Amino acid sequence: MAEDEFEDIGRIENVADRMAAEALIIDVDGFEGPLDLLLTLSRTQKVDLRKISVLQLAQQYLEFVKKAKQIRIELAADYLVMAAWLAYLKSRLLLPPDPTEEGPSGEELAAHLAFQLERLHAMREAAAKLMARDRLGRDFFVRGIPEDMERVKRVTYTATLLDLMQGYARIRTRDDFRPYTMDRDAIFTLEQALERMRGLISFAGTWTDIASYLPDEFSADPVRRRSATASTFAASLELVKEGRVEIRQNNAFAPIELRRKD
Amino acid sequence: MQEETDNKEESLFEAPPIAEQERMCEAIMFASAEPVSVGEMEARMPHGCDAAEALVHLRKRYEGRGVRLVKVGDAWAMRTAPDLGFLMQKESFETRKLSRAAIETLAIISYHQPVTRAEIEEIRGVSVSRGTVDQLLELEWIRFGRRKMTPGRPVTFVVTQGFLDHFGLESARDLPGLKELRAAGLLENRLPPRIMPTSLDSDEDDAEDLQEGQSELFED
Amino acid sequence: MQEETDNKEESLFEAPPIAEQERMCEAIMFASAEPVSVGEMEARMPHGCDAAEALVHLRKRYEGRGVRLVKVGDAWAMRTAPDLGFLMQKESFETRKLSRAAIETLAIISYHQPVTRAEIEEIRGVSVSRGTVDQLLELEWIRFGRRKMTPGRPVTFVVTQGFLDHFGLESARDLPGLKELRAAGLLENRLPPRIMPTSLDSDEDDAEDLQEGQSELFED
Repeated sequence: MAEDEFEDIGRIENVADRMAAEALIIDVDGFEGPLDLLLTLSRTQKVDLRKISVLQLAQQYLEFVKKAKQIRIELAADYLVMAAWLAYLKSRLLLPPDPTEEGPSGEELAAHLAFQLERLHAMREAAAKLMARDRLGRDFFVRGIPEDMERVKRVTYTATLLDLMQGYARIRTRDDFRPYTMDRDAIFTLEQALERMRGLISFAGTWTDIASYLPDEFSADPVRRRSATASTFAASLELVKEGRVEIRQNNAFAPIELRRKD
Repeated sequence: MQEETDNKEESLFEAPPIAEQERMCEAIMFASAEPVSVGEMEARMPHGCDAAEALVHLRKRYEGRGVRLVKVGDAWAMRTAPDLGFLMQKESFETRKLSRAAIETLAIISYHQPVTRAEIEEIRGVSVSRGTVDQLLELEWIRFGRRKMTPGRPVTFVVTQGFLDHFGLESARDLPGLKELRAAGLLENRLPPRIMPTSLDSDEDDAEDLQEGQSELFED
Repeated sequence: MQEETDNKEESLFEAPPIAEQERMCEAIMFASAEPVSVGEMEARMPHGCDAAEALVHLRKRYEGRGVRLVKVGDAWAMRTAPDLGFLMQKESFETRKLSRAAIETLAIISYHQPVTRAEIEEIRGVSVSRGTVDQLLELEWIRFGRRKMTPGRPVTFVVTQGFLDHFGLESARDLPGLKELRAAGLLENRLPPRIMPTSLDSDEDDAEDLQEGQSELFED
C-alpha cells in the first residue's frame, strides 16, 4: 500500500533524526552512497538545501567517516573518495583563493554539491509523490473480461486491365497466345555450344582456331557472332576442364586455338 | 424476501445513494474476471446496498450503448453490443491474383455482354465452373442481366459499375478492341505488353471486334 | 448532440453518425484491457470515422461513472474510478515491492527522460545495479530510448505507456510537481565542475554523457 512505498522514503527522515540523537552511530550500508549520507546530514541543518552550509556539511561528513572508520573498518571506497574530496573542498573554502590555481573556485564546487543534494532530494520527493498516486491494480482496474480479438483473414482478388485484355487476347487469338517471353534468337546458348563442340571435337587433332567452330548461321551477323563466340569459348573451357581438349592463345588478341587431348 | 423491505429501510441511512451504488456495480462488473452475482456484489459493497436495484438502473443506462448488461445464469456481466461484433475482429488482408479461368470469363463477359453461360463456354472452348462465376458475382464485378429471348430464356451476365471502377473504365466500350490489342502486341508474341496503356484511348472501330449483342446495354 | 450529428454527416458522407461512432469506441474500449490508440480504433471502425471526436463525447459520458475513459499517452483506455478501489480487493494484485533504489531510479527516468545510466548515477550518487534496471524493464515501466549523440553513444531510458497507465498519467508531462522542478532548475543537466568526484565506478558510460538538457521532452 501507499504507506509501504512511503516507508522507504520516510525512513530517511526518521533515520536523520535518530542519527542526530545517536551521535552518528550508523551502518554505512544503510546509506545509498556518500551523496545519500550527505543529504541526510544536510537535512539536520534544517535549512533550505540551497542555503546549506557546505563547509559545515563537509565537516560533519568527515567527522562521520572518521568515527565510522573506527567502528567499521571496511568503509566503501566511494565514501573515502568523497571524504578526500570534501577535505579538499573545505580547504578551498577556508583558504583565500590561490590565483595560480586553475579550475573552479571553492564556491563553485560548493554550489554544485548543494545542487546535487537538492536535486537528489527533489527526486526522492517526486518518487514519493509518484508512488502515492492512484495506481493500476490497486486503486483502479482494467477490464476483467477483455474480449479476444478475432483474427479474420480476408482475401481480396485483384486483376488488372492488362490481365483482362491478355485474357481476352488469349482466347481470341487463333494461333496459341503465349505470354511474352524474350525471344532470344540472337543468342547461341552455352548448352548449344557445348553440344556442338562435343560433336566436333573428335575431329580437332591439330590446333584449330575456335572461330571455326561457330555455326554458320551465327557467323555473319555481328550480334549473333558475338553471342556464338562467347558461348563457344565458354564451352571450350568447359571441355578443357573435362580434360577433353587443350586450349592456347599465343598473344593477346591472337586467335584462341584448341586441340583434342588424347 | 419478506425481510428485504425492512432491511432496506433500516439500512437506508448508511447505504450510499442509489446512483453511487450504481457506480459501484458498474465498477465491479467491469473489473471482474467473471460474471458477478447480486449476492457477491452486495458482499463487496457497503452495508445496506441493494445491488439488484442498482443493476436495474444500470441496465437501463446501458440500453442502446456500445456495451450492455447481460445476465449470465444468475450472475451479471458487461458485454459489448452484439451488433458491434465486427469491431472485435482484426482483419488481415491478403491480395491474390484472380485465376486465369476467372479472368478469361470476366474478359468475355466484359467484351460480349450481355452474355449467357453457354456463350461464354463457346468462346472459351471450355466449360465455366460454377465457382468461377460465383467468385465474379461475389466480387461484384458481374451481375445478372436480362434473360435472353431464346429458348430456355437463359440468364445473361453483364459487368457492373464496380467492375468499371476497379479497372478505371468509364464504360465497357472503353475496352480496347482486337485491333488495338493487336497493335499493342497482345495478340502477337513478340512485343512486350508493356506498351499497352498508351493505346487505351478507344475509338469507334473496335466495334467490329465486339459482338453485336452488347450495344443495347450501353444505349443511354 | 443532434447538431453535431448533422455536421458530421455533412463532412463525412458515409461515416456513421457520431453517436454510433461513440458506441463503437465504447465497445472497443470495453473489450480491450490494453490502451487502444486512436489510429487502431479507426482502423477497426468503418471508413471515415473520427474516433478522436467520438472519444471526447464518450469521455464526457463516463464522467463521474464507476468506470471512466482515460488517456494514456497516445492511447485511450477504460479504467474503474479510483475512489472505488476499495471494492476490488478481489482484483487487486500486489506489485512486487520495489526497492528504494528502483523507486528512485524510476522517478529519475520519468522526470529526466531520456536519461542515460550515467546520468541516473550522477543524480543518485551511486551506481545503478543491473537488477534495478532489469526489474523496471521487466515491469515494462521503462524501455530503451534512443542513444545519446554523445561520445560512446550511450543508450537512454524512457518510461513506457505501461508506466503512464499504471500511475494514471495522461503523459509524462503530467508527472506531479514537474513544473516546479523544472522552474527550480532541478531537471537541468548541470555538468559537475571538473574535480568533482563522480563517485561512481561507472566505466563504459561516463560523465560526458551529461550534456544537452534532457528536459527537451517536456518542453511544450
